[in-house]
Formats: sequence, structure tokens, C-alpha cells
Amino acid sequence: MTSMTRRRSKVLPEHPDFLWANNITPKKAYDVIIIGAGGHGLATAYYLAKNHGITNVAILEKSWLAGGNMGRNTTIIRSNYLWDESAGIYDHSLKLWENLEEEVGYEMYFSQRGVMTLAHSVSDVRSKQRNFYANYVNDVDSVWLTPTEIKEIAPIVNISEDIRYPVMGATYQARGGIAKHDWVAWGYAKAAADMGVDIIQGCEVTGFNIVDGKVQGVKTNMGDIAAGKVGMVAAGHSSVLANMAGFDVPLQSRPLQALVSELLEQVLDTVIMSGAVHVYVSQAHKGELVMGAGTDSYNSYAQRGGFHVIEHQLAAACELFPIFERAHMLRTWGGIVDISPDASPIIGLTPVENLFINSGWGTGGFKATPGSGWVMAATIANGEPDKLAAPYALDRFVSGHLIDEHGAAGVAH
Amino acid sequence: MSNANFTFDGKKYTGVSGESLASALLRNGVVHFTNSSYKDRPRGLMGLWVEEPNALVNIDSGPGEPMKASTTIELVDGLVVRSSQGVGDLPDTRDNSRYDKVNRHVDVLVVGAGTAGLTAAKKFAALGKDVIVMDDQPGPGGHARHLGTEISAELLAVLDLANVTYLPRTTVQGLYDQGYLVATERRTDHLDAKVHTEVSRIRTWHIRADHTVLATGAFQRHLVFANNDRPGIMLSHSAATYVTRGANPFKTAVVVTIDNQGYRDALRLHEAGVTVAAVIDIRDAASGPAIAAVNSAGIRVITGKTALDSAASDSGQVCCLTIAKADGTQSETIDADLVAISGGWTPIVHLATFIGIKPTWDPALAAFVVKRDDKLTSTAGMLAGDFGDDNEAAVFFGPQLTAEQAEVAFVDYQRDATVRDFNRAIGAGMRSIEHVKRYTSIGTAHDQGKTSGTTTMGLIGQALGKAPDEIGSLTFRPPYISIPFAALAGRDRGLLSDPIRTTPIHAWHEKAGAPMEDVGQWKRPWFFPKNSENMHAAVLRECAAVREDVGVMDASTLGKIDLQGKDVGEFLDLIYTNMFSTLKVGMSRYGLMCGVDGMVFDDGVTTRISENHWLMTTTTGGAAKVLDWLEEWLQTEWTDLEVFCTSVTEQISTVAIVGPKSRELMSRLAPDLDVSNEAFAFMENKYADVAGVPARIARISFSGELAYEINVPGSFGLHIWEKVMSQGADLNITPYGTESMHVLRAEKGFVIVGQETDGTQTPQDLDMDWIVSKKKEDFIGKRSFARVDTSREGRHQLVGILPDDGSFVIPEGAYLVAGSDEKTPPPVAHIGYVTSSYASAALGRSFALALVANGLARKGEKIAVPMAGRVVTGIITDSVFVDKENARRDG
Amino acid sequence: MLHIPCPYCGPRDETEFHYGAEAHIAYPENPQSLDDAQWAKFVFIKANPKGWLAERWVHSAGCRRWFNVWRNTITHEFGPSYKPFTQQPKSPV
Amino acid sequence: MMVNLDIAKSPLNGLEVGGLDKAVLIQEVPFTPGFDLRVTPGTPAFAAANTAVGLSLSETVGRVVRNNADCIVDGSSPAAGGVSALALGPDWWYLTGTADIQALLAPVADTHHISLVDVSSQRTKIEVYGPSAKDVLSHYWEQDLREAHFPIDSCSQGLLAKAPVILWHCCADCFIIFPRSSFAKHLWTALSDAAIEYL
Repeated sequence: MTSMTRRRSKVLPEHPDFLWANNITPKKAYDVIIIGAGGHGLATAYYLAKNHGITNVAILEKSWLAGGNMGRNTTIIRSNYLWDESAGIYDHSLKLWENLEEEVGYEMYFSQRGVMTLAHSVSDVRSKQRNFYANYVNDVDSVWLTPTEIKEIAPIVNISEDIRYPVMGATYQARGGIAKHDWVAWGYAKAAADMGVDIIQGCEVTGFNIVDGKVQGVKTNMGDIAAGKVGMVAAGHSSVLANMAGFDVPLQSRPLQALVSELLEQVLDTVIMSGAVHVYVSQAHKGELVMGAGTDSYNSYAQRGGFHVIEHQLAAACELFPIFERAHMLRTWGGIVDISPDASPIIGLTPVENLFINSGWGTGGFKATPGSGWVMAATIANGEPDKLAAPYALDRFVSGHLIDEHGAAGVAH
Repeated sequence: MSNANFTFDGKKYTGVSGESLASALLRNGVVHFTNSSYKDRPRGLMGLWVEEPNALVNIDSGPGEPMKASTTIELVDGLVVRSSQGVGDLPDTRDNSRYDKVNRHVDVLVVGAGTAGLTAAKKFAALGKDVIVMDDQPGPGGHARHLGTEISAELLAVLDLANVTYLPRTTVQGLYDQGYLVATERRTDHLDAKVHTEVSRIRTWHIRADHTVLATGAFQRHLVFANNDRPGIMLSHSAATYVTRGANPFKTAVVVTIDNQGYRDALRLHEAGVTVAAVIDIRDAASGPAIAAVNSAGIRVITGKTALDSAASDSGQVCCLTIAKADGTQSETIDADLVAISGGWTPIVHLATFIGIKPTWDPALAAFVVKRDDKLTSTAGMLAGDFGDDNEAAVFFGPQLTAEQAEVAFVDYQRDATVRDFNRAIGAGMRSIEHVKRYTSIGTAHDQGKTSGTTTMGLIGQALGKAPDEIGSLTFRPPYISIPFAALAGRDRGLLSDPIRTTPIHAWHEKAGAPMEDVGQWKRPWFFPKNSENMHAAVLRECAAVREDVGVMDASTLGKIDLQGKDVGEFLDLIYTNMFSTLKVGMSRYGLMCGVDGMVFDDGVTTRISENHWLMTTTTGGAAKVLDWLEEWLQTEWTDLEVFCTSVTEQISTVAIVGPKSRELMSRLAPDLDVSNEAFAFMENKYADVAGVPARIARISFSGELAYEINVPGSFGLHIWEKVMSQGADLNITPYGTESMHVLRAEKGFVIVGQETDGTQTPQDLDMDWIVSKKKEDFIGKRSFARVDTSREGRHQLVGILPDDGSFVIPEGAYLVAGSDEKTPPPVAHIGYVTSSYASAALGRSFALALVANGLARKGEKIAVPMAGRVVTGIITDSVFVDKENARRDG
Repeated sequence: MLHIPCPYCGPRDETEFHYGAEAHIAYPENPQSLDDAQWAKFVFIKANPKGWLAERWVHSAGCRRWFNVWRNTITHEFGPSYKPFTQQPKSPV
Repeated sequence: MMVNLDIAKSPLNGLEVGGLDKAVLIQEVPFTPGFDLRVTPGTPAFAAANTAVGLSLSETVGRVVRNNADCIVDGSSPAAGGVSALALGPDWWYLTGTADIQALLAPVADTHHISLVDVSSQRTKIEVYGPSAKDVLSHYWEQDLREAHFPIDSCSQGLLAKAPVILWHCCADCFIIFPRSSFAKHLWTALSDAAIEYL
């Protein structure tokens, strides 16, 4: 059992001022409109203002700020992906994470407690080892752990050879970890709002004004709003928006569920993922176990999934972590993840001029929040793909140059 | 009623068997149960059942369980508990209790055995429906049990009907799509404090109900005022219920109410011998039988006032209550060791909201209710707004408070969240209920806001001058109450975690002491160690035996699909990249199949048994996937093709004998079979009696060696294997496993789908352009080969690698850099990676297969393998290392 | 746990099925005649509407038949299910 | 093909748990012949197949048509020459029984588009009998077992303890399971575990 003590009573950040202004009525026109006030949308607006001096920006959110996947994910942060392109964008993101709280001036509970990815069979070990070596040549920190070494870092892992799918090894990224998702969103929102960005909640985009293949603005439930450029950062709703703008994206929206336990004395002070048995878990700052599994198989916008997925996940968890047997499942919930054919994002230009898209992060979007916002802001500001974003252009599905992270993404997250 | 001895925080007590632990503690005069988790404030009992936010315990006796509400624990002799301060601990010992699951389809499921539930059950039972009534309490009656009013025997009789099943102690945890429900039944905790291994402790029910009646009842709410969390401040109906049942440590009570329920409870307290100093009613005027009864009992009633603040005695228990108008202007202070709060009813809308039903706000009842009656779901009783007569209520959640008072006015007891916290949230710009919840963490604790949900929305409403339903809708997430992980894991543990698939020969492999490799759900022998051999030694020995003498391998796990019909040939031409329609009867051919994206997705050998009868083999892991694939095309695209597919994976057991001496062994096993090359050519199939079993023998080789695959019905697999072992004894017959099989095929440059491929390789990338038909107009994947990226120069291609140090086996998955052998610190530009790497007995050195950018044009070039602390060098070669001229396959 | 109406076996639990995404996407008559963009559309683009979707499922653990069914992606409500190459029923909206 | 029992092995070697005198009896019935028949209804092949088998195969998926008793709960053997045809799909039947099914249908296979495949080793046969048979199955079987929805001589394919099986309600209190052989041991572990509470 680890001795790491839980941060018990943390006083909430005081807010003499608003985190962000409320009940804003949109202006007639903006230089840039970002659709979607999730983590990626907020970060995009923040970097537009900070890196590119573009502050005449509105973020339109149909519901409440960060109420989508940003407020529903299991907050795992890592960058140990397989392909060079992925290492590029995810590790850039992780580097941004490492200074983010200081930069935006907001507590986020960013904690680099390490992320361990378990391997359970000979072929599983082979592919995880490839991942490990790929990380090495890309200078992404990663180590290979034997079962004994796994036990040293996470004593609660069952490394017995008698279980159905024994633990045979793991990759471990020490720089990986977790953060408090809401506070990340609020930090970006506050920083963006402070620089003049309008955050408009309850504002649903119902269509686009497009003239001669060039976007002029958006139609919303609050009326038409003109914009020089528009960025769609709508995760699960990207397909719906793209269709409004008259083009298709190769995305499928699927339920992804997560669950949380009651507050427990600290038993786990790293993040553990297992693709083979579909479970990933961390113990958050207050002490609750936060767990996720794979996506449901069908398209859905209902923000709920099948209970059998949860049951399967808990069975696997009890095998891997016998000490969890008595823990309680307190709450389950679901998000809508936008899955692309190669499990990699779609970032960049669209068939509509001045309309940009950032989507397809599927089950792995949270970790990419800073990097995604960074490259999206640059792409919008310069009107051309940022170099880290270029490989993720929509046209890769025509050329066939996919960035297939199914192996590396493994279990959803 | 028998007594039960129990231990609470190390102290021994005696209570009444079957009463709740909370009740037993009250009975023993315990009012201060624990301290709060963040602010360490003394806390007592609030509620009666699962809504309890304070009185949590960790159970140490029996199976043990953290964080249980003491109100839901039925007292049994020998119970040992510790008070919990809102944080559970997980003992590092296994819980050996049995947990199981059952599935049930039913006409009507009634959730709740209160008056409303039983009435609904009666109605449906009379219609001849099969009805299940589930209720989370130990007995029927629901609120009636609490409110002192008894349910008529005539109504209770419904539970005895033949077509009605009643499940007490069964909590419906979730309601899902198409009438699917999940419930958990507590089956042993009320019997004793022991671990049960033969009867499940908790049974999880998976219910599919044609119709579900939600008669879930309601919780009572508290009111939010300064120091409203002291021990002795309780919900009025729970206080009244405890004392009525004789658990009464109280002398003087003040009842604070917004509705007529407070009056009923005042009467019950009064009748139970508690002095009711006053009933404080926020309403200026109210009427109803309960109020009349209170007046005639001579109990003082103060209207237009409510609780503002409280004080405590040294013990921490409340000693007096200060009352005030709603605007906070103080009036007087009243002594009491019990403050009973009736803040209105909150119907239990959880299950309804789980499937997206939005509760509606009823100001007359000061409650969110759900009125529903459709094919799948209906609601009844308090959930549907039926609060009975005499239930007027005011919409009121708490008085105006000063900043100081707000600091200690608790909304969510378990999270220690106060009015100040969400004032700050609103100050920070939070408007959505969801933001306030997340900012203050209200509603996220163990009780999931059962008592605080409506109150929170009411208070935000009060702060913003809106009605509760304008703030948002009251939503909850499954489960209804917390469930132990082990209960939801059920029996899917250990061996039952996931099905284990075995071949008919498996028992022999186990007896031989072979470690198993998990291949999908299959257990396959990995290698067959002799004495204390390690894998390295065993594999070198096995491979040498195959190349020099004869080895035997259990190939029964390969997927096998029987294909029949006149169009099979045409169909296979579309499925495989190469030509099959030209295959002669009795012959086998290796084939590669791609997805529409042109990427290799499975391979295998297919045999033409007769003109219209074929047998396809697939990879072990690909069997199900390939059968699905074939049937998808046949059923949804090429429906005019006459082809039937049947899986025969387990029907046929395959024993492969491999090596130069396999011909001798084959002739011993099948004396009637002419095994000469002339009579029995490579890729040919023959039928013969093998050791008394009619068999199909195929000359197929995955090692390059002369080999025979003996195919027999599964029931005879073990028999054939044993015969092979005995007949081959003097030929050094050597069983080998998956590891040697991998080495042998790699020496020959044969790929393994899933090892050389990862879903991004075309046949050309694997240096298998020879297997891509140029004649065929189309086949699945062909069009994708022509795309810009798939047809470009410089793609990663399959090559061999020979490390300069032949004793070093490059790790599989290692990345390669071009040329230079000096250490280059990362990040370095790589040219590819190693897919397979082994020590080879045949080569007397290590070798590897790799996918290298433009690799086919790079043979002879130097590569380096950068690894932490060292760099290994080598050279790019052809991917075939042994028997390039295919001489060995004919022996 | 969806209860999916197999046109041959009746409603069965989701765990018996595999999902096939949007229905009525036919394999091109002559793939070689399509340009890369047209081919990519066939390979990668599947409808992803918020609302009613005519989609494919295969009852893989049951009768092993592919079929089509209308389903609402917001409510998970099922409309009529129907066999491939039969007249598509109107969207339930 | 006649089975030489001396050299043949069934996946469970005829294991049994419980008993006829108990709430449930679970036993493997080794070496039960089984055939997958594929033929399209409404075709001459279908008519020919019906004639050859001597049954009119159910065109409703999930129905069993038979001319013999197929469960041997009382230990006696089924009548000779009998066939039971379980409708697994719109063009798919599982044929089992003591008749020489191969011989009956071989002529049809020569002249019509049907597929008859011997799967006697592909699956084994497990009987679950007794007043608690349904209870034991309900631990793993998610489908509707209500008598009205799954009456005697209903059959269905599905997942039992996550293993693919054919389930056949063959007579009162009696269910027959045809699991894939490779899953038989797993299934046995699961069934005998579920039976504990009822024995």
C-alpha cells in the first residue's frame, strides 16, 4: 500500500471576479468564431489571443461551458503514442501541460504521477515494446517494466501468472498523469475571457452563411453572427456541423462510459491502463477511483451506454486489482466520442474557405487539449495547417496516408 | 424480537436483531455518530434509509465493506463497524463471498412495495400478467412503514399471488433502454455477520420488463440554516420513526416544517413521549387534519417562522434552536435536544432521469415529480405527485443568511458544502446547476445528493429569483445506490473471466508441462520444455528437430470454414488477392485477403475438396472475423452467388508432422498411402485411413520442410496425436509449440498476419506482389492499391535483418536507423522497425524480419538499432533465410 | 443494453450483435473507374446523424444474418427492421 | 461415420453433476451426431431436402421439428432412425438424431444447391434437466425463457456464459445445449458453478 496522502480539504480558488462573464449577447460580427466551448475550443480561443493577438473572438456553446467530453472524461494525460506524427502533437501538448497552471494562472491539479500500460500476452508485449521503442527514437519518455517493476510502482496490481490474462509487462511514461478537467476548462475560459474573448453559452449554431464557397458567419438561436473565420471544435457533434456546412467527415459518434467510486484512502498513485482487458484507472485527488472502458459499438448522441460494458470493466478491474473488490461504484456516466477511421484526429482546412475543423479525437481528447488548441489557433490564424497539424488533414483519407493509432490507442482513452 | 450484540468504534452495544444499525445506536443513546470529512464537524443521524448523508460506517465483520450507511445495515449478532469520516478504506484481503447474476424477462416489473407499488402490482396481476415486485427494504410497506400508517392486509395479499414474485432487499439500480433494468439483491447480510461462499451475498438481476411501474416514493428534505448539521438535527419523519420504534434518546423536540408532514411527525414524537416544544411553520397560515390534531394536543405552533441557527451542548449535540422570519430577522430561541426538520418531499426520480425523462416542478407540492404512462414505463404514488391528502407545502429552502451564517449553513453534509460555497460559485459566474455542482461538489458524495439535489436548485433559484425548474432539471446517474465492484464482477472471475478455448489435444500438452500462450481465447502450447529447459533452449532444440528429424504440432486452432456451392470459386476470386477459381480439385493454395482499404487482414490455405466444395483455413485469431466477412459480402452484396459457409473449426483437428523424417512417419501411420513425391505432391490432398481414422492429409508446409497435415474429426485428434508420438519415437519425434512455429516460418520469410502486419501493410509492402493477381478485374482491396499513398515510392517493405553480432537477438519492435553505427541520441529519424526476431538453430545465429522504408531497394545497406545505452548494428538482407530454392519441402 | 429487433429471431440483447453502421452503401459497380475521392467516400464516409439512422446490424451470435433497422441515435428508440434488398420503410420521423 | 469409442474422446468425457433425484442434473451426452444443413426455402432443393429427411423443416427460426425423442433424461436411448431439425436461421438447420442423416441427404446434395456438413465434433451435447434447470440457465442466458416465449421445441442460438451455443427446450424441465467443443470445458465450469446453489 502506498503512503501517498490524499489532498484532503483544498480550499476552492476564491473568485472576487467572474471566471467568465455571463449572459453575453453576441456582437454582430467577430474576426473568429469558435463553435464549442469544450476544452479544445476554449484552448483554441486562448491561443488565438495569446499567440496570435486575435482577441475579437467568440466561443459559441449550445449548452454549458465544458459540459461535453471535457467534463466527462477520465483526465488521463500521456504522449507515448506510436507514430511520429502522434508523438509530435501529443508530446507538444504534454510540454504545454507542464507549464499550463503557471501560464494561465489557475490551479488545475496537474499531477505527473505516471501512466502505465499493461501487456497481457506475447503479441501484446510485442506491440507494446514496439510502442516503447518508437517513443525512444522520438525522444518521448518511456520505460519498459517487468511484472516485478510494475509491482514496485503499483503494489496493488495482481502479477500472478495464474490469472486469465497475466500481466507480462508494461510501458510506463513517468511524465504522464492526470489533471482536474473542470478546472482546466475554467482556467482556459478565465484566461481567454480576460483577453477579451466572448464566451456565449446557450448559443446553438443552426447553420452557416456560406457565399461562393467561403464562410461568412453562422446562424444561431441568438440570430446570425458574422465572422471572418470559423473553427468547428465540436467533438461528437462535428458530423452534424459539417453536414450543415455541406461536407462529410469520416466520423462516427459513439458512447464512451466512465465511472467513479466513493472516496477511498489512497491505494494507487499512478495511472494504469490495460487494453487487453479494457480497463483504465486512476485515483483522483480527493480519493475516488476514476475508471473508464471501451466505447459502445453503435452510434449515439444519448450520453449513455450499455451496462454490460461497465460490468465487464469491473470484472477485469477486480482481477487486476483484487483490492478493488470492496470498492463501490458510485456513479457512471457517458460521453459522445467522435471516432475516426484511424483513431487519429482530423485537424485543418475544410472544403469551405475560412471554415476550419478540429475533431476526431475520439477517446483521447483530454490529454491533447493544450496541443490541439495550440495547432488549431495557428491553423486558423495563418489560414494554413500548422506543421504539427498538417498530417491530420481531412484529405489523408483520399490519399490513404492514415495515422493508424488503433494499436496504440488500444483501450479507449 | 431477539437481541444482537454489536461493536461500534470498539465499544460493545446490544440492539434488536433486524433493526437498522442507526436505530440500534440511537437506542443506545449514541447521537454523535462521526465527524464530517472536510471540516471535521460533529455529525449525527439525519435520515432513515439510503438518503442518509452522515452516518456512514466501515464494516469489519464478515465480508467487510467500507462506506455503508448505518441506516441500511440490518443489525445481526457479531456485527463490527467503525464510523467513517466520509472516506472508505480497502483492506488488503480478498473478499471470498459469492456474488452472482441472473437474467429474467417479465411482463411487469414494479419498483417499490409501498402502497402505490402494491396497488399497481394488484392491477396487473389481475390482468393475468407475471409481475415482479422489487423493493430495497427488508419488508413491504414503503413509506407507510415509516409514517406509522399500516398497509391493509388485503393489499399485502397481492404478494402471495402465484403470478407475483416479491423480492425484498432488492434495489433497482438502473433503468436503461427498452425496459432493461439492473437490480442488486442483498441475500445474506441480514442473516449473520459471516462470509457466504455457496449462496451469493449479492445477486445482480438483469431484468427485461415489457412494462415497468416506478413507484419509488420520496425522501424528506432538510432546510438550510446556520449550524443545521449538528447531531440531534434530523429529518422529522426519520426522528419520529426511530422514537416510535423505541429508539429514543431525546427529551425535547422542536419541529421545523414547510408542510403538513411536520405536524404528523410532531404528533408521533409527542405520542412517543418526546416533549414537542413547538412546531415552527414557515407558512403564515396552514390547515389540515394533522394541524388540527397538533393544536388539540396542545402543542405550540409558531407560523411565519423557520430555523435560523442552532447551538450545541458540550457533547456537540444540538441544545437550542434560534428561529426567525424568512428574511432572517431573528425572533426567539427554543431549547431542544432534537430538531426535527420537514423541508418537504423529494420524489425519487432517479430511475426516470436515467433514461432521459425530465421531472417537472410542481409548486403546490414543492417537488419535482414524474407523471408518465406509456407502453414501457409508468409512474405511481409520490413519484407521480400523489402525496395524498393533507400535504400542503410552501416552496421554501432556508432563510436569508449573513455571510457568517452562510459559512456554516450546510447544503451537502457529506461534502461539507455550504451556502457560502455556492454563493461563491454564483459569484464566479456559474449559472448552470451543473457548474454549481462541479464548483461546489454538491451532490457528488456517497449519497449522490439524494437530499441536497432539490435543495440546491431551490437555493440557487432563491439567489437568482427563479423557480427551481428554471435553474435546470434534476438529473442523476446510475446506480441508484453504490454497488461493490465485486458484486458487478459476479462470477466473471478467475477461470470464468473470459472463456478459455482448448483443442482436443490440450490435455496432452498440459501433461507434457507446456507453458501456454494466449492466442485470442485459445490456449496454445508455447513450447515443450524438457527437464528444466528455458524457452530459448527448448525452442532451439525443437527447431533443430524439425529441420533434421521430425516435429509435430497441434494446428487445430486454425479457423476452418466449409464453403459449398457452384460459385465458391468466383467468390474466392473476389475475396482473395490471388486467383482461386482455377484451383484443381484435390489441391490447396495459399491466399491473402485484404480489406477494402487494401490492407492485409488475414491469410490462409484454401483447399478444393470437390468441384463445388471448398475448405478455407484462417489464422487462429481471425476465424470469426473472416467468417463474418465472407457472410457480410454474400448477404449484403453478392447475394446472387450460390455459396454456403459453415464453420468447422472444432470439427476438424489438425496434427502437422514436419521435417525430413515426416515421410517415413506418415507411411507408418498410413501404410496404404503412397507418400512419394510423385504420388503425393506438394499442396496436394489425399484421403487415407490413419491409425484407424479416416483422414484428409495435406502436404502443406509453414516451415519450408517436408510436412503432412493430418486432418481428422475432433474426437480423434488426441488419438492421432498419441499415435504420432508413439510411431515417431525412434525418429526423434518432437512436439513443438507456437514459438518454434514462429521461428521456423520466419527463417523461411513467411509472414504472420498481426506480427508482420498491423493493419497498414499492403501485400506489396510484404514483398508479396506475386500473390496479387494482375488478371482479375477486381477483388476486395484492389482499388485502394492505386491511391496516392499506397502506390507511392518508399513505403515500408518487408526485409530481413542480420545483426553484426550473431549472438544478439534484436528486440522485436525495435526501430532502425540508416547506415551510421555511431550512437545518435534521440530524437532520430528512423527507417522502420523489427517485426520478428529470433535466435536460429538452422542459421546458428540471430536474425530478424523488419519493415523498412523502401527496404527492397536497400538490401546490403547497414542499419543501426538505437537503444538506451547502446547501439546495435546490422545489415539489410532478403527476408528468406533458409531454403531460398524451396528444395526442402519435398524432403 | 439495447434490445435489437432481429427480423428473423425477434428482439435480442445487443451482446449478440455486431454493428454495421449506415445501411444502403453499395459496393461500387466498377471501383477502378472511381477517382480517389469517390473511392475514399465509399471506404470511409458513413452517415452519423443526430436522430434517425437506417443502420446495419448482424445477429452474429444468433441466426448470423445481416439486416437493416431504423434507430434514433438520441433516444435509442428502434423503428422497423428489414432485410437487405427489401423495400426500405420510411423513416419513423 | 460409426464412432469407434475406444479411440474417440468427447470434450467432457461424459461428465455429469447433480442427479435425477436432485433439483438439477447436468450431463454431457458424448458423440451425438450433428449436421449443419444450409438450403434456401422456396427452392426445389428445399422440397427435396424435406422429402429426404422426412420432415417439413420449420421456416420459422427458433422452431424444432422432429420425429423422435432426443433427450435421454431417464437414461434410455432415443428411438432409432429419428431426426430433430432445429431452425437456426432462415436457411440454416441443425440436424441431430440417430438416423444416418448423411445418407439421407447425400443424394440431394449431388443434385441441388444445399450444404450438409458433419459437425458432430464441432459441438458436443449437454443436457440440463430438473425443476431448477431454468434457474441454472438464467445465471448466464440473457434470452427470454418464459414458457410463453420459449415453449417446448423452441431453439435458439446465443451466448451462454459468453460461449456460443444452441439452446433447445426439448421437454418439460429439460434443456439441451449444443456448445462449440472448444468452449465445452469453460461452459462446464460455468454451469456446475451456477448449479451449486440448487444442489
